[in-house]
Formats: sequence, structure tokens, C-alpha cells
Amino acid sequence: MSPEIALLNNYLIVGAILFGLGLIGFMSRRNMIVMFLAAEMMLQGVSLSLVAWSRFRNDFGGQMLVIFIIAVAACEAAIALGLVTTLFQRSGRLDIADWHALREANQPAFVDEPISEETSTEEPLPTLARAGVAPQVPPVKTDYRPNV
Amino acid sequence: MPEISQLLPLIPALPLAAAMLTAVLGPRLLRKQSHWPTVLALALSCTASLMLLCKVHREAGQEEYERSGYEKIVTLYTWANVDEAYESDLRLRSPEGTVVISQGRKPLENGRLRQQSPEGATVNSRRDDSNKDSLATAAPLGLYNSEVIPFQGFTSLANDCRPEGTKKQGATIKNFRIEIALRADPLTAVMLAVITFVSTLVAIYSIGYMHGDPGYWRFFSYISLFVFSMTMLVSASNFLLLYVFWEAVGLCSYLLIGFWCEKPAAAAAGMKAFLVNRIGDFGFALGIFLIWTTFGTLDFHDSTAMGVLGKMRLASPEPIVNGAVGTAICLLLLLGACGKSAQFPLHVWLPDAMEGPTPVSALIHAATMVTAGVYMLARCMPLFAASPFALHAVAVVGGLTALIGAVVAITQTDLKRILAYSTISHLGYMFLAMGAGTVLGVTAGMFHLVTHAFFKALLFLAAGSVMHAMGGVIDIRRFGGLRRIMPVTHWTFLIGGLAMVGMIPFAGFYSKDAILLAVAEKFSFGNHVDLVYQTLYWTTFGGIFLIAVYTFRPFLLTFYGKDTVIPPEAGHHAHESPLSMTGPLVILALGAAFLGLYLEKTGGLAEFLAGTPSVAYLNRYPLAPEPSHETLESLHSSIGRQSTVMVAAGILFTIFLYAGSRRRLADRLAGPMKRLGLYQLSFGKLFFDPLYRLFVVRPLELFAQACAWFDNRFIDGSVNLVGILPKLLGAALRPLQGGLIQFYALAMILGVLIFLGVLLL
Amino acid sequence: MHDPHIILILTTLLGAVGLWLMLPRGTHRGRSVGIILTAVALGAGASQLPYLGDWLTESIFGVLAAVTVVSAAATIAFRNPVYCAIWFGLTLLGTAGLFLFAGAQFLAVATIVVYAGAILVTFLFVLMLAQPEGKAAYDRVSWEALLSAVLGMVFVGVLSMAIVGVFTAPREAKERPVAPPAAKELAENVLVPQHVAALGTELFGKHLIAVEVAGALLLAALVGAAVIVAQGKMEEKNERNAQQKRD
Amino acid sequence: MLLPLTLEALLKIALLIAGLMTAAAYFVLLERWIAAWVQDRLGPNRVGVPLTKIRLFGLGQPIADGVKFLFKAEFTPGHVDKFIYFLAPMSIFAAAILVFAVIPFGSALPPNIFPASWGVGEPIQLVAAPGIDVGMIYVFAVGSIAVYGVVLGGWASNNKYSFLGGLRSGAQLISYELPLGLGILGVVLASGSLRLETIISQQAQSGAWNCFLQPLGFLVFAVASFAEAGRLPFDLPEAEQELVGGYHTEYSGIKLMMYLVAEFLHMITASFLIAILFLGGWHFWGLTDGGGPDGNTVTWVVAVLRIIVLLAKVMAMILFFMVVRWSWPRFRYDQLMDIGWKVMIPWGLANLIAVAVWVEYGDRIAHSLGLPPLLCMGLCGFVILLLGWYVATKADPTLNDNRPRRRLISPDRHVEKIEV
Repeated sequence: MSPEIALLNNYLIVGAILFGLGLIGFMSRRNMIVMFLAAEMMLQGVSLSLVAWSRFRNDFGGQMLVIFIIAVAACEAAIALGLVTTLFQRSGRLDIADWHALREANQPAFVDEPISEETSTEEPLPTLARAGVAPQVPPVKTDYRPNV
Repeated sequence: MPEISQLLPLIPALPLAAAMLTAVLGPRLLRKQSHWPTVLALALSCTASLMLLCKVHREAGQEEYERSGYEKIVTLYTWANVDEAYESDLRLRSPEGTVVISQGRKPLENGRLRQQSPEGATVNSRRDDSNKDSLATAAPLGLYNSEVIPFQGFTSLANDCRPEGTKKQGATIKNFRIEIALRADPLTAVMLAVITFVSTLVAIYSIGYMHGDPGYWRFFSYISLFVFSMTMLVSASNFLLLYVFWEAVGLCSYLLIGFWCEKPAAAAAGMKAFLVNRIGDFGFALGIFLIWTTFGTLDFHDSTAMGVLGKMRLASPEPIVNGAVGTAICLLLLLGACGKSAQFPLHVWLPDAMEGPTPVSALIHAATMVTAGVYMLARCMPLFAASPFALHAVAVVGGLTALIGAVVAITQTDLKRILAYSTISHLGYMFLAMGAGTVLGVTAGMFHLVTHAFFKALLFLAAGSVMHAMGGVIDIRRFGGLRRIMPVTHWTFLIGGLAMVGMIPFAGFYSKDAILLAVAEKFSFGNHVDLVYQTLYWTTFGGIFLIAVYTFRPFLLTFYGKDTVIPPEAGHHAHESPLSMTGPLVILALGAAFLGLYLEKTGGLAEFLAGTPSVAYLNRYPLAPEPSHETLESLHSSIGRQSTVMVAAGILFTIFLYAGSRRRLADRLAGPMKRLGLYQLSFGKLFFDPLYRLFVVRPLELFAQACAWFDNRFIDGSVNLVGILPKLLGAALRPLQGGLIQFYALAMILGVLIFLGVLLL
Repeated sequence: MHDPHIILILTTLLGAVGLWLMLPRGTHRGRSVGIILTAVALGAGASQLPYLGDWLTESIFGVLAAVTVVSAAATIAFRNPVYCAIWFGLTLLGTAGLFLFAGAQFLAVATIVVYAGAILVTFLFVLMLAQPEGKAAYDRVSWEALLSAVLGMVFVGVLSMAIVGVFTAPREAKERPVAPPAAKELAENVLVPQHVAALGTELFGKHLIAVEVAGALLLAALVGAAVIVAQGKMEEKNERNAQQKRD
Repeated sequence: MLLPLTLEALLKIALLIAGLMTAAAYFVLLERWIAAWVQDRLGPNRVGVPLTKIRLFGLGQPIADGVKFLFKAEFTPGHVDKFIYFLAPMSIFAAAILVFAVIPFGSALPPNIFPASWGVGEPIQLVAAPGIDVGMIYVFAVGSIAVYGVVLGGWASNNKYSFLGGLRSGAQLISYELPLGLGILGVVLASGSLRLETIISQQAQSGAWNCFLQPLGFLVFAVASFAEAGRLPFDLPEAEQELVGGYHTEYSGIKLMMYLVAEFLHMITASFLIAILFLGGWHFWGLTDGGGPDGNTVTWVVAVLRIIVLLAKVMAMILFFMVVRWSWPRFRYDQLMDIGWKVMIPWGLANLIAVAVWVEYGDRIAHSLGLPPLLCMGLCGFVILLLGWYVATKADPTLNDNRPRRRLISPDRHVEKIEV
């Protein structure tokens, strides 16, 4: 296999993997911004393939397309940002599952399955005590050397 | 002095610019100053029109145009241009003699043209390309000078006569070409001058009249638009363009009648005008279609092919079209003219149109728009001249309308409505003149058109002035003796009234006598006696008496009387109108008083109009032998004497009926009339509206109801039936619409995978 | 066992399971297994890639591709969206490196300027302002993680097989229709030293209309974004006013 | 072939990093001296050679500071997000260093300094990565990475002041990237290349520096680079008086040093860019002329002179930065944003349009007027500068008040009823 064909193959496969990972992210993640990032990742995958083809065909056309993809991505980002902030202002969450009002009228709403509360390993921050009262300081575990 | 090619586009362009400017800037920026663009543009346009008139007058006077008439075409833009667009195998189907020239069966007999034929042959040998070049060099501004036109006509003539073996037997390949072309000839120049002059005065008048109206800017925008459409209408150089602006004028009329669209009556009147006009326009459109299929062109002139009314075609001694097709065309065109010019039986819209603001009534429904029909008839006169039946139809319609208008006007109580019916009546007179089908008739009709524009605009504006002062009250029974508080209105109204009835030195006298003379000429000479014209002549001659009565009745009731009666609506601002309103009145009054005298004594108008190609055609090939000048003069003077007596009698009779304390005489006279039913007939407008309601509107409503029933039951039912199928399908697919984007993406990718799988495996 | 067919299918399945285990599922169990499985799948897949003919080229490409793919996997697997964004930034850097490696200098820097310099930062902003504490409950669960992982990986697998030619190679025996370009040709065209000038000539010559359209699109997006945000704010305000009135 | 090239590149990189680190350290000292000079006091003048009494005007101070930074306790607060807390200073430091890959610090060495057998016939370009055709955009791209260091550092510190500082500075850096780019675009348009070397040689050939031809662009770029470097009067990111220490409040030790050095490196980068783009780079009239059309075939004297001229210009710019810092009050945050969006971007656009028009039609206009084109362009440039200045002072978008904004559409908006 000639190096140029091998290069093309490798790029296409990396592009396909990026596209697929973006797809999985878009489908499974529920944070709107992460979904957006995943969608951008799909665009990256496509761009990679285009650049590879551009090199393989020795033609700037593929790179031109990528330039326009970047322009479109910028538009998309602007609009998506506006939408995400607007939606966030409405619900106070970035959860896409909050927004399925466009479903058919007799369809059930999305119900979030309960998950176990994550046990926090973090210590609570010390709070200030009233004046004149000695603060209750919890023993702090230090992760630096005790003596310098 | 600018060229015609520069002046002519300027005349419509200025009002259009003003309309757009006012429409854009009016509501926000101009507001109370919205009249400025319109007034300025109209004034400039008027100046340009007058310059054009002078220019055309000077050029048309040259000897070379004497026989064939003068015309000049300015092509602004070629809308559509498809070479060899369609095949016409008309000659196979049409009765013989339909298109004579293009068959070239008879050699051209006209001496002048025969002299030119060698040139034509050379042009023919050079064929199209060189011909285009010569046109291009001759017309760098898109101006086809009329000198070039004969050659062009010859070429296309020769092309049409190419050996037919090269083509399908009997079929001609024709070019499809629509040009936005304006024309300048005496007829157009006169119309332009009248339209722009009256419009300018009306616009100035409107400054005072419409003052304080919430739609001030809208009004002026419409007015400008209307003037644009009207100027384009009269300067259009083909039937298509004429039709477009015919409709545009109708639209403006609709907008302006319904200007106070909050009033239900105004909205209904606008609708009525529009719908009644549709009937006429439908006929007009059919006429144009028929012209197209008959002639293969819609051009008036001769720039690219032999236009319908082009000089080339008119120069031929052959009748243009005769037989059934010609008559059909003429009758359809007449139907269109009837609609626009409010002729019987389509006259019903005009009185209702008085719901619009008074300047609109003055401008559109008296002076300019309604004359479009007359203009169109004058323009198409060569077509009519070929069909005696059509000429008779025109004359009969005109005479009948003149009489109907006069009869109805006598008993109306609404000042504006009286004037409206008088307009209908006068338009009838103009139609009658056109119906004569002679040079004398056409020029008389146009003469009356010009004078009528002045005195009718004057009367309407004076009526508007009265209405303005009376707080919108227009019923003549509710006020009287206004001459004391409105002297200017009173005097101008008097002048206008005298001009309308045709008192001797005023404008109406000369133009009306010219019409009577033209009709009388049709039966007074020659061998056979034309009974139609004779009847019409005596009917309309009697109508003069009615004119005098219906003109002076409202005048006396309004301005005379022992006490000054003012309706309560007027409040305490019953006073003379402001200068912006009285100024135009005075100017128009001057015109109404002296214009007729001037034009008659110089004889300029008739001579000038005779230089229009379509009128010149009538002159060259008269339908009947022309009487000698002396006999005509003696006939003229006798008609003048008789009509003056008639008018004087009418005026005196009216004064006798209404003036002073003897007013009861009129009431006493009304008693027997009522018993006879004549009064009701006149007061009820000859019951046209109920008749229309019974025979047109009701059946249509019933038909519409039947259609609606069918639509609701069968068509909707079948549609609903179709609708159930997607509903069922949707019920099956509905669970897929869960609203979650991820699910959609997943489904999409599933589809892509299946597609890929099929593709690869 | 050396049949690329089977290896690719296995890789796909391994990757699917590994990614499923890696994706947030509301629990920590099995994540490390998922990472291992994914790594194995990645390695197996990489072993099937054709050799580029030069150890330096191969290693540079390998590093760039690995960075790109691993950080892409991390982007979708991490629970904290800020981390997702950072990993995505790394993906972008890797992609830019790959662009540079393929000779598309301008695209490499343009990607960084536009994506990393503008888009990602603004999203990071929103993320930080919206969730300053980091991850939220809905970041710890996925929607149908297994299904999407399997579907996505199957998609990748099908694409890869098509690319490598496992399916198509036996069917057509003839030579590939397009011959790869020679180095000299490349140096005269896409790899020309005056890269930006050549790109600009192409862009503003052949694709001028498209550039204009893209400009119009950008303007429309700008206006649209402004309108969306302003509208949202206005509605929110109105709602608040209505609430106050009701109270 | 490969080995000498690699060696050459490594050598240049080593030279750059060493020089930059030293420079950054000593610029701290310089800054403190200038502060002292402005405030009419002595400043650091004590640290000299250790264990002796030789003070050397305090030249040992940076070394002592560096040693202190390196050996200080590596304290990580308990509440921070550890990974990003580490990542942030590294990213900003790396970005600050990476920029210098395409920034030339001289023109070129004379050709044929190596034996012919080595195969290096080309003159050595004094830039770490010669031949990158996208030079200017590369600078821009890497500069935009620096935002991450600030934003992530502020967020990872899990501290309100740091977070605010990070966000504020992030917004500031993003906002001022636009005028920065607009300022660059004017120069790029005039010279027709993105390579910094070409931009310099173009200025050297014409002899007219871009600051004379595009004064408005120069102004915009200079102001924007102040903001990008986070220097006073645009030092909102740290703003000690308001935010304790901004995004690096929670940092100490070597990580803090990375931030501080990166800040100085930004300043140096900005100075280099200003010198190269607008002040003619290594060119000085009568001193560094000659050396072929592209300035590559030079003598040793000229090569060294060019390095000196360029570094002198950079030094002058850095001094200017420092003097400005101690003579100018800080902008308020809304003023900062207003200046960026409402003054700088319009100015930049105006400059860009003017240059575009000039590039397209200028020569023809000047030719028809019979004047030298460069003189004409300079005059036009100054006219546009004055016009822009006048418009900005007249319109003054920074003079807005802080009252709540008027609502665009009030629910009970009065609708004018048309009376019939």
C-alpha cells in the first residue's frame, strides 16, 4: 500500500472514530453543552476526512469545505449559546431532558430514574463562629509536608 | 428645451417618485407636510406636459406629418423579447380579408408608399441584421423616430411575405415582444396636459380640503399614484400596457373611493366601483385577446411590426379588420370603455363613488379617469370606423347614457350626486361624438373632454367647498342662501354652471355644439338618412334643456333663497374656504370661462388633434363624402342658435321654478309628477340598483350558496376522507415523537446504519 | 485469528462495551474495566492501520491520532462538564496537529482560533456560570448509554470496514481508480510553501460566492443569537413582573 | 541534512528560552526600579553577590526571587479542583512560550557559515520555526490559548475572588482579541503576507514603517495588546484592590511563578509584535539597509546591527509599558468593555477599510495627483486617525451611566389611537 493511500486510510479511520464518539456523546449525554461539544466533535471528524481527501486528490476543495464548516460551526456556536443560556434561564438546569415539550400530546413525560447520591469525600468548609466564641475547627487533613 | 424623449418619461416618473416618497416618509417624517412632494411633482409634471404639448404642436405642424399624422415612440424597456416565439396559422382559419396586408395579395396602392418600395426592397435584401443595426444607430436613446418606422414596417412586411415553402404551409413565425414604450402624439399630449393641469389644481385644493385628516399622507400618496397611472395610461403605446394602467387606475380609484374606509358606505362604494369595473375590464381583456389573435401584435405603432394602429397599417387603403371579428373586437372594447367611463349599463358605480373625498370626485370621477374610455375610443377609432354597427353601438350607448344621466340628475337632492349624474350624462355626450366616427366627431368629443374636465372639476371643487363649509352636509334641501357667506364659491359655481349648460360665451357651449354638429353631419348630408343618428340628435338636443334644469336647480337652492340656511353640523365655522381651495377654483373658473372660446376661435384643438395618426386615418378615408365647408358652417351656426335658445329657456324655467318665493311652484309641479310615477322613476335613479340586485346580484348569491353547499358537503367531505388516513398512520407513529432529541438522533443513526448495511452488504 | 474481518468486529464490540462502561451511568462500578476494554479495542484497531512507510511519520501520526481519539473518548466519558470541555480542547489540539500533519497549516490554526479560542471558551464560560460547582445530577447519568454506545461503535465499525476495504476488496480485483499523487505534484499544489496565498486564491476565486454566503450566514447568526438572548431576557422579565403583580 | 537542521532548531529554541526566562526575571527588577523611580524612592538595590558585600545595584534580586519561588512550599489548598489547578498555569506558560516559535529576533545570519559538506547552504533565519506560512495567525491562535490558563485557574481555585477574576479576565481577553486581530489585518493587507519576516522586509524595502502609514491601526493594536497582556490600565484580571489577587489568589510557589512569568512573556510578545508589525522590525534608516531584496544576504555587521535595532525597539516598547503602568489609573470594568467593543473595534474596522481601499485604489489616486503614494497614504492615515479620535470623543460611548437600562417594550405601552 502506498504511503499516500495509507495516510488517507488512517485519516479516514480517525475521522470515523471521532465522528462515532461524537455521535455516542450526543446521544447519551444529557448536559446541553456536552451535547454541543459532541456535535462539534462530529464536525471535527468530518473535517479530518475532508482534509485527508484534499491531500489525496491534491486539490484544495476539501480544505475549502473545512473552512466553511468552521464558519458554520461559529454560527452554530453563537446560536446554540444563545439558546442554551435562554433555556438555562428558564429552568435553571442544563439538562436536555427538561425540554421535551414538543412530544405528542398523549405521550408520557420523561421520568428521571433515581440514582444513588454520590458520597461526598470533601470536607465541609469551616464556618465563622459568632464573635467571642471559639470556632469549632474540624481536624484538617493536610496533604502538604508538615514542616518546610 | 428638452427633447420629447426626455420629457415624456418624466411626466409619469415624477408622480411615481412622489407617491413612493410620500408613502415611505409620510407617516413618520412628513406628516402635515405630506402634500409637498405631490404638489411639487404634479406641478413639475404639468410643466413638462405643457412643454411636451408645445413641442408636439410645433413638430406635428410640419408638412410631412400632414397626411399620416405625427407620432413619436420612446421605448423605455423591453419587457419580454422572444424571437420566433410562436407560429400563427391564422390565415388558414380566418375568413378572407381578415389580414389583408400580410398576404400581400394587393400591391400597395398609396402613391407615397409605392414610391418608397424600392427602398423597402433593399432593406428586405439586407434582412434583419442590418435592419437592427440601422435601428440601433437611429435610436441610441431607445427612441424610434417616426421616420424610421416605415422602413421597419416594410421589412417586417417583407418578412411576413417570405416564400412560404420554407415554413409550414400558411403559418407565420412571429416574434413575441412586449415593450414599455411611451408615445407622444397630439391626442396623448392633450390628454397629458389636461390630466396634469387639473391634478395639480386638485392637489393644491386638497391641501385645504384634507387638512387635519388622519390619512393626510395616504391621500397624497394615492393621488400621486393615480396621476402616475393615468399619465401612463394615456401615453402607453400598446394595448397590454394600456390594460395594465387601466387596471392601475381602477385600483387607485378603489383606494380613493374607499379612502374613508371606516365608513361602511365608502367601503361598499369602493367595492362596487371595483366590481362593476371588473365587468368592463373583462370585456376589455377579451378584446385585447382577440386583437392579439387577429393581428399578432398589441402595439399601437410601427416600431417592430405592423402595429394595430400603426401608421404602416393605417397607410393602407384596406380596412384593417372587418366582418364579425372586427365588430366583436370593437364591442368588447366598448364594453371596457363603458365600465371605466360609467356608461349605460355600467354607470351605477359612479354616483356611489361620491363617498370618497370631494377632490377625488373632482379629479377621478369627473375630470380624468372616467375620460379614459373616451380616450380609448378615440385611440381605437380606426377599428371602429371599419364597423358601422360598432359605431352605432357607441353612439346609442352614449346617447342613452346622456339621457339617463340627465333624467336622474333632475330630482336628486345630494349636490355631489347631481354632479355625478351630470358627469355620466356628459360622458354620454362624448361617447355620442365618438360614435359619429368622423374626424369632426372625434375632435368634438375630445374638445368636450377638455372643457368638461375644467368645468366639472370646477363644479365639484366648488361643491366640495360648500361641503367643507357646511360641516360635511351635502343635501341641498338643508342649506340655502349661501352666496352671502361664500362669494367666491358662488361666483365660480355660477361660471362652472354656465359652462356646463353651454351658455354662449362659456366653454361648454362650443364643445357641446361641436358634438351636436358632428352628429347632425351624419344625417344631414348624403343620400341615405341615418335614422339612428337622427333620433339621437333630437334626443340629446332635448337633453340640453334638462342639463340647464339640473344644473341650476342645485345652484339656486344652494346659493339663493331669502335667508341663509345653515345646517347645525356646520357649527359656527360656516365661512368661505381658505385660499388653497379658492385659488384653484378661480383658476379653473377662468379656464371654464374662456378656454372654449379660445380653442374654438383659433380652431387649434381640432386641427391639432387631427394630426393624430388614428384620427388622420379617418380624415384620409372618410366613411361618407365630406360636405363643403360652407354648408357645415351654416349648419353649425343654426345649431348654435337653437341650442342657445334651448339653454336660455331651461335656465329661465328653472329660475321660474325655484328662485325666490315662487319656490312652491316646484313643489306644486312635483305633485302630478309623483302621481304619474315619473318623479319616483327619476328620484329612484331609474331603479338600476334594484334591478341589478334582482337580476345580477341575487342569482349570483344563490349560485354562490349552491357552490358553498356543494363545497362543504362533497369537496370538504372528500378532503376529510383523505385526512383520516394520515390520522390513522399518525396514531401508529405517535409514540416515536417523545420529544427527546437524543431519541431522534438515535433513530436517525439507526436509519443511516440500515442504509449503509444495505449499501455495503 | 489474523482475519481483519474478525478483528475489526471484535474491536467494535469491545469498544462498544468499554464505552458503555465508561459513560456516566450513575455508578462508579466497571469504569476501570471500561477504560481497559476501550484501550484494548483502540490498540487492536490501531494494529490494523496500514503502515505509513516511515517510522518518524508513523510515530508522529500515531501520537497525534492517539491524543485525538483518547481525548475524544474522555470528552464523552467524563462526568464533570468542565473536564469534558478541557478534553475536547485537547481533541481540538490533536485535530489541529493532524491538519498540520496533512499539510493544512491554515486550517490547523483556524481551528484553534475559532474552536479553541472562541467557541470553547465561551461555552466554558456558560458552563462555569451555570454550574459553578461542577457536575450536576444529570451529568452522572446517561440516556440509554448501552444502546447509543453500541449503535455508535457499530457505525464506526461499518465505516472502518468500508474504508479499509474489507467488504469491497474481494469484490473488485482491479486497481483503484484514483492513483495517489506524487510528492512533486503535492509540493506544487496543496503542499506549496505559499500555502496561505494558494488557499486564498482558491477561496476568493473559485468559491467567492460561497464566501459571500458564509458571510451572510455569519451575520444572520449574529443577529439571531442576539435576538434569542434578548427575547429570553425580556420574557423572563415579563414573567417576573407578572409574578410580582400576582403577589 | 536532517541533523544540522535539527541542531539549528534546537539551538535557536535554547537561545530563545534562556533569553526569555532571563529577560522575564530581569524585567521584574526593571519594573520595580521604574516603580521606585516614579514614586521617588530607591527600589531594590541590595542583593548582589552572595556572601560578599558587593551589591551590584541589586542585580542579584531576580536570581534570589527565582530561587525562592522554586524552593517554596508547593501548597495546594484542599478545596481546589486539583487537575485543573495544575493544568492552568502550565497551559498559560506553554502558550506564552509557544508564541515565540514564529517571532523573529533578527533577520538572518550571513550565508555559508557552515562548511559546504554539511549541506546547509541557506542563510540561517533568526526565528525558531522559519517557513511557517501562517505566522501571524499562529501567534493569534496560541495567544487565544492563554485565556484557558486564566479562566481555568480562576475556576479551579474554587474561590469567589479567583472565579470573578478569571471570568472577568476571560471576557476581557476574548473581547480584545477582536481589535487585536483588526489591527493585525490592516498590516497583513498592506504587506500581503502573514509571515512576520515578510512584513518586516516589506517595511524595510519601502522605508515607511506601518505606524506612519496606519496610525489608527497602530493605536488599536497597541491598546489591544496592553489589554491582552493584562497590563495597567487594563489589569482587571488581577486588580489587587478589588479581587485580592485575581485568578492567582490561591496560587503559590512555582505555579505562581509560571503565571507571573507568562504575564511578562505576554508583554514581551506584545512588544515584539508592535516592533515587528508597526515599527519596522529590524529596519532603521541608514543603519540596516542592504542585504538583497529580501534582506537575506547580509554581512555580519548588518546582521548584528539588525538584532540590536530590533531588540532596542522591543526594549523601548517594554519601557513604555512599564511607564504606562505607573502613570495611568485602572479602567472600570464597564468602561473596559465599552472601549473594547465600541471604540476599538470601530476604529479597527475603519482602519481596515481605509487600508483596503488604499491597497485597491491608492496608487492610482496618488499617481493621478502626482504625489508619492507612501506620503499620501501616511497623510490619509493620520486624517483617519484624527477623524476616528474626533468621532470617539464626540460620541464617547464610555460615558454611560450605571442606572438600570430602559425597558425596550413596556407592557402598557401607549398606543396612539387613530381618531376618525
